[in-house]
Amino acid sequence: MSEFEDIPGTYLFDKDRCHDGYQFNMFCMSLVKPKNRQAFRSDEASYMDKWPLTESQRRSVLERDWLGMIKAGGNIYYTSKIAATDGRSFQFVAAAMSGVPEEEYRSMMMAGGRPVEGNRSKRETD
Amino acid sequence: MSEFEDIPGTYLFDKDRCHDGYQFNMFCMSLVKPKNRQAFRSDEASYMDKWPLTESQRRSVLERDWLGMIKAGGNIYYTSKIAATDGRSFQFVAAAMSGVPEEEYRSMMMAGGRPVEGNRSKRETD
Amino acid sequence: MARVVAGLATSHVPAIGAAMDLGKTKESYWKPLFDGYEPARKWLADLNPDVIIMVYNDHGSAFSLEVIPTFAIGVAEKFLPADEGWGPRPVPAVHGHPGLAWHLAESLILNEFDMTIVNEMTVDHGLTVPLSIACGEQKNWPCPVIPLSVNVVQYPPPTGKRCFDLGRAIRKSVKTYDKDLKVVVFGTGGMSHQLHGERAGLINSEFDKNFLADLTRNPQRLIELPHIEYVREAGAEGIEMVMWLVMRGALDENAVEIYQHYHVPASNTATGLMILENQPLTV
Amino acid sequence: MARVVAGLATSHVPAIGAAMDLGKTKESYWKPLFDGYEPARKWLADLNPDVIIMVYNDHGSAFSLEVIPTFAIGVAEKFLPADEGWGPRPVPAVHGHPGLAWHLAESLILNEFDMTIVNEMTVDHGLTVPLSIACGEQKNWPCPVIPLSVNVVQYPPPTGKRCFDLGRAIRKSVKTYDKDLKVVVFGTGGMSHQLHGERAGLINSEFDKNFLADLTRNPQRLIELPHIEYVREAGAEGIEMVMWLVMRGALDENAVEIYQHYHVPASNTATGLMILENQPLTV
Ligand SMILES: [Fe+3]
Ligand SMILES: [Fe+3]
Repeated sequence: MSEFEDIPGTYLFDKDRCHDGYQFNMFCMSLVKPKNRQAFRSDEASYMDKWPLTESQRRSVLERDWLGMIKAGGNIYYTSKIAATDGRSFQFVAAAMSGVPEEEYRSMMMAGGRPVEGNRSKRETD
Repeated sequence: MSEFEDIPGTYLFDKDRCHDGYQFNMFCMSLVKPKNRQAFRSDEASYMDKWPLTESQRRSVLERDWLGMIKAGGNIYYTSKIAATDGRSFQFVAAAMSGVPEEEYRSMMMAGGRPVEGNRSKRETD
Repeated sequence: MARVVAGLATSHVPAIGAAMDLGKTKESYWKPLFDGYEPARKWLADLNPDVIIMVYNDHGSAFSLEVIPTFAIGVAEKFLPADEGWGPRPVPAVHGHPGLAWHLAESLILNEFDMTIVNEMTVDHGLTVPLSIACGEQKNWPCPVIPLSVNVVQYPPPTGKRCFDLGRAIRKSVKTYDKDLKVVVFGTGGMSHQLHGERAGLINSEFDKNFLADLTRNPQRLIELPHIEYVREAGAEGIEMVMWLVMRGALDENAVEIYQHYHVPASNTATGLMILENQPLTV
Repeated sequence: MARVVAGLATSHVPAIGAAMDLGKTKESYWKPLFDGYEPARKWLADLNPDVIIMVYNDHGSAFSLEVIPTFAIGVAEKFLPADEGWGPRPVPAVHGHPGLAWHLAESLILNEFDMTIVNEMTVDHGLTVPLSIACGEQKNWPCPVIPLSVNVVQYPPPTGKRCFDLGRAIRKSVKTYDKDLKVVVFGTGGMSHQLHGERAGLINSEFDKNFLADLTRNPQRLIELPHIEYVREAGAEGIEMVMWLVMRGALDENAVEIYQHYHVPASNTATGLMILENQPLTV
């Protein structure tokens, strides 16, 4: 798997992330039901108690640390259910993960997106 | 599929049976939960109302017509959940389907089972 | 006899569906993209297919991580749009084609594809956005749709070669269905994009344009592309493009390109659309 | 380096589990069957494997008709016995081996087997009865077990050839796992039986004995057996025997037969058990 780990800023959802993030992603998935979104909104911390989450998983959600969610085993298609519950777009989340204001991220996308040059290998970015 | 239909006394669980029997088998499957078995036992007809079953499916259950269940699209591994709810064994159901008393069926099995000779093709049994 | 007559590959970005659902398609951000869809919509309406086989991926909607099928085929009468957290898209229910779908399931399994058969599921933007792109706003979708979902969320997805071979097997299976049906195969997802991590927003137009260029006449190069190439060059979520190869495999070797459209960006994603048609049989 | 050292094929009749759970194994009906299991139990205890890969089928317990995977592999830490309508069997929870299971899932998919990956499921008599047969009554199962479920309930099951090839791919995949593990592959189900219809109770001992005779030295004949032959000759539910071919494929061509046992009846079914061992490498 090391060849994938050489890609900067990328967290391949592989067997280890699936294993570590299973319960976390199942919690995220639960938010596809309106009544669960409502329950989550009214008391996030106790709603999350229904799943055996790690401290870093809980913290990342409570703080809306979108990158932290990924690092804690979240998969973007599951954590996006939290964004949806917040009424946020994929673009909002992507900007947050890449660490720039949404307007700046949007301008980068309008200008053709993040270039692949310099972003292929950690050897380039180090 | 005609080659399978040539086998006597056999209802291959193929695409047509799955299509026609889907809701029926899903009803049967629900009986793997103790509280559903209890609800079914206390009022079979109204319990079954939760699924859009055909009349022949409903009737076969209410009458414990085990062969009728199969003909109506039931799969033996699903209809066996009804047998389990009744405290009946696979052997009880098999005897009923083959139309003989359980004791006679059991003796046939002890004597080596139903022979394949004469049971390979409808041409043999006609 | 049923036959695959054409293929359409397209991105399935959720924001494209949202732009239609919210009436934003004439806004300057969206207009160039949607203008490019007009010829495809006209083409599909003129072709008037009897069935669409939609090769797409589910994004944690019908399937969770509990059960992750590599290839799943929907054999139901009807599939409702999924609630992905924003509420279901306000688009029509999708009607399936149980007859052809079961025929495909059966013959694919007997031909050594280890399909998961699905009798009940919802369909998310991966399936409904391509329909919106190709059919426009509709009270009812113009024909039945067979959902064929490919896992590209959990690593590893099937290889490009396996996807192409699945397309080949679909082509063969359709031919043995005994009703006279015009079938169009959709391949969806991509093009280059990455939705997660510090590298989110990655776009590689050169990769995409080479992909579009080779899909029709040089698919062999794409069939051999390893997963790492997609992830590194086209972004982690760009791996979805393996699903375009199912569409390509379902068409004849000498299929011809009818239309192509490429636009950056839609939200985080480079979008592409391509139409291929089989050549009429020479008599 | 992990390696497949042996294989065990056995019927998985629910009544065999019930006979053990209800303490009936010394009764005259059951004694001849269970006497035949003693040598297998001793063999397995002596071999003391590190992991069992259990090729079995689910009978409408973990999977319903909603989602029907052809091949599903369980990657969880733990699998609880299913309630099949009679309440769960009073046997220990099954502990998985996520490390090897994920390695298998990954390499099988990359080798063009379209696996369904399962993170959470119960296991029914198809898995627990073979463990009871091979391990006897236990407070804890002697080693981790990887469930590998094959669809044989919904027609069509995978072909015998596909099952054998899956076994081959498992063998190869196990060899590339970087921990030193002794692996035993179980193939389960069969032998001849039919549970439904007026033909219920069908037994074909000649078919079964030929199957047992050819499994070790002439698997090619069995690989080529079409589904119709199983259904007609061995009963509709006798098709489960394709799972024995996964086990056979996972062993070397020159594997040797260590033990064989055949008994009629257990409830509606002809039961068989066979043990194969790979030859030690000659130095
Ligand atoms: Fe997608
Ligand atoms: Fe079985």
